Amino acid sequence: MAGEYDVVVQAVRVPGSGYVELVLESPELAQAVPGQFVHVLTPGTLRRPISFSRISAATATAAILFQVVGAGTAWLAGVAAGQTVNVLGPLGHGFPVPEPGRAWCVVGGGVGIPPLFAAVQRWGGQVAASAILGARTAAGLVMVEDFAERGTALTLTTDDGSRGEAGTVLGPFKRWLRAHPDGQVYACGPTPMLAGIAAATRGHRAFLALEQRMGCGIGACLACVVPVHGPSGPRYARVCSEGPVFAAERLAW
Amino acid sequence: MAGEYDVVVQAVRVPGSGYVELVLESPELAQAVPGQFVHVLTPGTLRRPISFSRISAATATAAILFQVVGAGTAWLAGVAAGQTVNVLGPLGHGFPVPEPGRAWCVVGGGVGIPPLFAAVQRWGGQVAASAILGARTAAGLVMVEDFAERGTALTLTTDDGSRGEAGTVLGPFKRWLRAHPDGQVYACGPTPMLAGIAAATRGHRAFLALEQRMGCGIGACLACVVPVHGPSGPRYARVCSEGPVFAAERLAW
Amino acid sequence: MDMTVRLPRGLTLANPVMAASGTFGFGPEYGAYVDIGRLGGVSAKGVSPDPWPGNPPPRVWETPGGLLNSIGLQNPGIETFIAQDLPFLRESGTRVIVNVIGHTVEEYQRVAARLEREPGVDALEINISCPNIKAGGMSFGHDPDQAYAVTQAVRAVTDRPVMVKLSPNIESPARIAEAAVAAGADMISAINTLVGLAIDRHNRRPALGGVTGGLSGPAVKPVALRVVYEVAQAVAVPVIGMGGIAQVEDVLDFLMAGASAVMVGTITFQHPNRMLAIIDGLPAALAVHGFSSLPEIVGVALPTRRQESGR
Amino acid sequence: MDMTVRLPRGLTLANPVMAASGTFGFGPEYGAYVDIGRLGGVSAKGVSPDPWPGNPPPRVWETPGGLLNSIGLQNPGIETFIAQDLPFLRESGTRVIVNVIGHTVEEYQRVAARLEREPGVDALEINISCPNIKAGGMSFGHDPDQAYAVTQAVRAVTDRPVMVKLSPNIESPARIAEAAVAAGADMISAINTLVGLAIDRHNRRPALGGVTGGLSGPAVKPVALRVVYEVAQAVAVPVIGMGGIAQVEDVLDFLMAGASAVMVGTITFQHPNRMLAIIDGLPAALAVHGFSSLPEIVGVALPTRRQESGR
Ligand SMILES: Cc1cc2nc3c(=O)[nH]c(=O)nc-3n(C[C@H](O)[C@H](O)[C@H](O)COP(=O)(O)OP(=O)(O)OC[C@H]3O[C@@H](n4cnc5c(N)ncnc54)[C@H](O)[C@@H]3O)c2cc1C
Ligand SMILES: Cc1cc2nc3c(=O)[nH]c(=O)nc-3n(C[C@H](O)[C@H](O)[C@H](O)COP(=O)(O)OP(=O)(O)OC[C@H]3O[C@@H](n4cnc5c(N)ncnc54)[C@H](O)[C@@H]3O)c2cc1C
Ligand SMILES: Cc1cc2nc3c(=O)[nH]c(=O)nc-3n(C[C@H](O)[C@H](O)[C@H](O)COP(=O)(O)O)c2cc1C
Ligand SMILES: Cc1cc2nc3c(=O)[nH]c(=O)nc-3n(C[C@H](O)[C@H](O)[C@H](O)COP(=O)(O)O)c2cc1C
Ligand code: FES
Ligand code: FES
Repeated sequence: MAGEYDVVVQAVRVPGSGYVELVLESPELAQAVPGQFVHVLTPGTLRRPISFSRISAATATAAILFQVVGAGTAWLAGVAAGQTVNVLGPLGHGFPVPEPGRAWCVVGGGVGIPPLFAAVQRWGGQVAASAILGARTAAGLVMVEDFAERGTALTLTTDDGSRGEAGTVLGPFKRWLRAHPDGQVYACGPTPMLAGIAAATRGHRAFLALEQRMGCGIGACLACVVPVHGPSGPRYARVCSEGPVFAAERLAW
Repeated sequence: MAGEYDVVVQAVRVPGSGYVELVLESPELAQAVPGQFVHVLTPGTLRRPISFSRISAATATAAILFQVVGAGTAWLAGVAAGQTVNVLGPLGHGFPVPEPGRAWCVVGGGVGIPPLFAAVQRWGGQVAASAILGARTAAGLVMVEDFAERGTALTLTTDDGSRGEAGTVLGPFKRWLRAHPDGQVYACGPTPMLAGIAAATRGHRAFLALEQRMGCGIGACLACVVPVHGPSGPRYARVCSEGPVFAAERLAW
Repeated sequence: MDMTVRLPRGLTLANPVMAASGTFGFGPEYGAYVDIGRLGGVSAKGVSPDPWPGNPPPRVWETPGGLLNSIGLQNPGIETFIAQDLPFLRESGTRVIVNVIGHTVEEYQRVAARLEREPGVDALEINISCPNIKAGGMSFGHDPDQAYAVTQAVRAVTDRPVMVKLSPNIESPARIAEAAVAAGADMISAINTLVGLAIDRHNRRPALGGVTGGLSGPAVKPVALRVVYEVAQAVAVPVIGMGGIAQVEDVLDFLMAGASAVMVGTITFQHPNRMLAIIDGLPAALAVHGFSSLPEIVGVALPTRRQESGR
Repeated sequence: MDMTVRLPRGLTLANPVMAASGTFGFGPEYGAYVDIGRLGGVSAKGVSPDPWPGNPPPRVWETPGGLLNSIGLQNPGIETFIAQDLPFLRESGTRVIVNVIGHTVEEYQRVAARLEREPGVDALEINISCPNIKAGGMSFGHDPDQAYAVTQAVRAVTDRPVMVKLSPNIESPARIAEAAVAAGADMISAINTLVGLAIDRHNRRPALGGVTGGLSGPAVKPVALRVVYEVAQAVAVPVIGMGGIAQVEDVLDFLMAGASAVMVGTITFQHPNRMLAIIDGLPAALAVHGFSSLPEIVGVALPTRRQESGR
C-alpha cells in the first residue's frame, strides 16, 4: 500500500559512472507495479521522484536506478548499504499488463530504461519482449545486461554512435512498428523521444511513462501536470497520480 | 596574522556533557592574544564566534571550548579529530597584558570561562591570578582543573549551589575587590554579570570581554555593536574589531 | 494543556495547526498518509465558480530554502468540489475551510453563496492574494478598496466565519487587513506567497511555465512573521499565521508574533505527517518556554503585550 | 573570454562581480582577506551627510537560507568617509561606488555634491530602499514621485554614473525604476533587502533591536530574479542584479534575467573570497552553457531576447 516508509538500503550498485542503483528492503514497495515510482526524501525542499528499476515480491525488495544530475541525486548516491532512506510509495499508476498474443516492444531512452526493465522483469515471461534502448552515449545504456539475461531481443542506439546504431531509438522503433502492425509499445525517456513515439503509434496500443517536476507526488498540489484530452477539450492531468503512465492517445501534446 | 584558514582539528575533548573543546593546529592562530576569537564556518548563513580557551605557540596550536546551544555548535561538536574546520582569525582585540605588581582577578561565568583560562595560561606565570568562576550548575564550571593545575586561587559559585558558593560570582568578586582596592579585573560571561562587574569596578583597571551577534566578524558589517562613550556622547562600537575586550569604563550601558 | 482555539462565529479548532490551502489538495489526496481528523483544520485548494485550467508546466521549482509554484489555481469549479471532495472533508472530522477565488467580486460572491447551502463547511478563506493568475486574484489583495469590496460581497451572502488572506507583495499588508476587517472579515490569514522567478539555465528561460511564481517555504518565514506582527497590531480580529513553518518552534514564533492559529504548507510535501508531529509536540514546547496555556503565548512579542508583562 | 563590462558614462568594470553595499564595509575592513583590486567594483556602506548612529543591537539574526539585518545605516558621515576610507578604496584598484543615503532629498544631494570634488569615485548608488530607518530611506523607494525627485536632485549635481537601488517591498519595483530613469538615472541596481522579522523565543520579543530588519541571502534570490527580470523589461538602462548570489551559477541566472553585472553581499560573511572564486569561475561557467562572450548571456531569458533567438 502506498505510504511513507523508512526503508533500509540493502545494496548499492554502480551500473556505470554517474549512475547508481539502490536496492530497498520493503515488502510494501515490493508490491509495486512496474511504472510506479517512489518520492525520495533528500535535502532541499522537495522530494525526488524515481521509478522502480526492479521489483521482487519474492525477496521483498524493490530497486531504483538513477543518474546523478543535481544536488538531490548526488546526495542519494552517497547513501551506503545499511542506511535508511525515507520514501513515499509506491506512487502513481504503472503500466497495464501487456496483452498476450501481441508483439510487445519496450522503448527506453537514458534513465527511462529502468522502469521498462521492471516491466520486462514482471511480464517478460508471459509476453516475449523486444527492447529498443537508446542514450546519448554508450555510458547511458544502463541495464542492457539485465535485458539480455532475460532473452529480450535488443536493439541499442546512441546519439554519438559509440554503441549500437548511431541516432535515436525512433529509427529502429519505426522499423519494428512496420514489422509489427498489431504491436504494443511501452516507452519512457526524454520528452522529444516520447513525442516521436506518440506520433508514430496513433491507433496502436502505446503507453508512455512521463516525467514532470513534482511537488507532493501524491496528487494534492497539481504541480506535475501534462495536457490530456478531456471530454470538453484539453485539460491538465497529474503525472504523479493519474500517471506517470498514460495511454499515448490521451496526451494532448 | 588574521586570515581565513582551513585548520586541522588535532584533538577533541569533552570537558562535560554539552561542552566540547577542539584543539586546532595552526601556527597563525597560535599567535593569538587571549581574548581574541575565531569566526568558525558552520552550516547556515553566518559563522560562529568562539574565543580561544588555550593558545600555545610552542605546539603551534590553539583551542576553542564551547557549549552546544544550537545548530551551529551542534554541528561543530560533531567534527572529529583529523577533520578540518574553516576559520577567520585570530580576530579582535584581546586582553592587555596585566600590570605586574597589582593583584589580578579573572571572573568568568559559564562559557565566559575559557578566554580567561587562556589569559591565565599566558600571564599567570608573571602575575599571580585569582579566579572566581561561576555557572548555573556544576556542569557549567568548565576548565576548573586547568586553573587549579596552574595554582590559581579559585573561588567557585553556582546559581543552584551544586558546587562552590550558592549564588553568582558577584558576591565573592565584591569581597575580592574590597580586599584588593588596587586590583585589576578581567571578566567574561553573561551580560548581567558583566554589568554588575562594570558597576562594581568604577575607578579600577577592569577589562570585559563581550559577546554580541555577529555578521562578518571583521569589522565590515556593523552588526556586533555595543554602546561606548565617545568624544561627543555615546556611539556604537564593534565588538568584533574594536572589542571583544573593552575597558569597563568605556562601555555606555 | 488545552489546545482548543476559539475563533469568531463559533469556529472552534481542536488545535491551532491547519493545512494551508493548495498544499493539501481538495481533501482526499493525503488521506492515505495523514490522519486528517487530528488536524486543527484543512484549507482546501482555491475554488472558483467555474473550472480553471491552471498554468502550463513546469509548475514548481526548488529554490534555496524555498519553493516556487505557479499552479495558477487549477480547480474543477465549485460544483465538482462540492460533489467530489467536500463529502470526504466533511466526514474527516477536521474543520473544513474553503479557499475562495474569483476573477471578479461577483465570482467570489457566487462561490460563497453556493457554499451557504452546503453543510460541513466551517469557514471561508477569501484568497485575494494569489500571485499566479493574471486577472483578479492578487490585484484584489493589492488595493484596500478592492479588498473591501470583495470582503463585503462575501459577507453579504454568508454567516459563516470569513477570513481574508493577505498578499505580502505590497508595501503595507496591514492596510489591506484593515479594509477587510472594516468590510466584515472575522479573521485575517497571512501570508500567501511572494512573487519570485527562477531561471532554467539549461533552457535559458524562466523555469516556470507561468514565468513568475509564488515563493513559499522556510525562506519566507521572516517576511511572514513581519506581516503577522504588523497585522496583529493593526486589527483586533484573530490572525492565522503561515509561511515557512517546518517545526514546532516555528509555530511558537508565529503565536508570539500575534497569530491565534497557524497553517502549514510546503513542508507537507516533504513530510506529510509533520503537521501531526507539530500538534503532538506543541504542549511540551509551550511548557518548555514557560507557558501554561495556549492563549498565554498569543501575541506575547507584540509591543502592547510586552508592556503589560514588563519584558 | 573578455569579462569587461561597459556601463554608461564610461564606467568600465574589469568583470561583472562587485561587492554589495553594507556587506563589505567602507573599504579597508576586508583588505586582509580579499584582493580587492580584482573585484569588478565595491559599493561602500551607505553614507549620509552627517554621522548616523544606527539601530540598537542585536542587528543580525540568522534565518533559513537567509539573514536579517537591522544595522540602521550606521555611518560616520561623508566627511569622515572621505578622510578615512575613500583613500584606501581609491588606491585598491577597483571601481569605487559610493552608496548614498539621506533623510531628505536635500541630504542625498549634499552627499552627491560633496563627492563631486573627490577623485576616485567611479559611480554613485542612490539607496532609496533601505528598510532599516524610520524617516526617509525606503519611503523614497516606495513612491515613483519621490524616487524621481531624489534622482533628479542627485543628477543635477553630478556628472558621475548614477545607479538607483530598488526596494522589493512594493507591488511594482519596475515603476520606481521607470521614474528613476526618467529623472536621469544611468543604471538600476536591485534588490535591496526584504522587510522581515524574527522572534527571539527565549526573550519572547522581536529578535532585532530595530524590531524589523532586512532579509538577504539565498532565500531572497527568487524575488531578486523576478525584480531584475521585470525591471530589465521596463527600462532601457543597464540593471545591476543582486540578492542571494552564492555561487557562479547564480550569477548566470541574474545575467540571463537581464542584469549586466551583479553585486554579492551576504555570502561574503561566510566566504570572504567567494567573490573572487566566482570571478575566476565565470568564463568557464559561461563556456559550459554555450556562451562565447559576456554580452551574449545578458537578458537571454527575457521575452524579447527569447523571440530573437527562437528559443
Ligand atoms: C515519475 C518520475 C520517474 C523518474 N524516474 C527516474 C529514474 O528512474 N531514474 C532517474 O535517473 N531519474 C528519474 N526521474 C528523474 C529524476 O526525478 C530527476 O533526475 C531528479 O529529481 C533530479 O534531482 P536532482 O536534485 O539531482 O537534480 P536537480 O536538477 O538539482 O533537481 C532540482 C529539482 O528539479 C526536479 N527535477 C530535476 N530533473 C527532473 C526530471 N527529469 N523530472 C522531474 N523532476 C526533475 C527535482 O526533483 C528537484 O525538485 C524520474 C522523474 C519522474 C517525474
Ligand atoms: C566574541 C565571542 C566569543 C565567544 N566565545 C565563546 C566561547 O568561547 N564558548 C562558547 O561556548 N560560546 C562563545 N560565544 C558564544 C557563541 O558564539 C554562541 O554560543 C554560538 O554562536 C551559538 O551558535 P549556535 O548555532 O549553536 O546557536 P544558535 O542560537 O542557533 O545561533 C544562531 C545565531 O545566533 C548567534 N548567537 C547565538 N548565541 C550567541 C551569543 N551568545 N553570542 C553571539 N552570537 C550568538 C550565532 O552565532 C548564530 O548566528 C562567543 C560569542 C562571541 C561573540
Ligand atoms: C503548491 C502551492 C499551491 C498553493 N495554492 C494556494 C491556493 O490555492 N490558495 C491559497 O490561498 N494559497 C495557496 N498557496 C499558498 C499557501 O497556502 C501558503 O500561504 C504559502 O505556501 C505559505 O506557507 P508555507 O510556506 O507553509 O507553504 C499555495 C502554496 C503552494 C506551495
Ligand atoms: C548587513 C547588511 C548591510 C547592508 N547595508 C546596505 C547599505 O548600507 N546600503 C544598501 O544599499 N544596501 C545595503 N544592504 C543590502 C545589500 O547591499 C544587498 O542589496 C542585499 O543584501 C541583497 O544581496 P545579498 O543577498 O547578496 O546580500 C545591506 C545588506 C546587509 C546584509
Ligand atoms: S506532484 Fe503534486 S499533484 Fe503531482
Ligand atoms: S560582525 Fe561585522 S562588524 Fe562586527
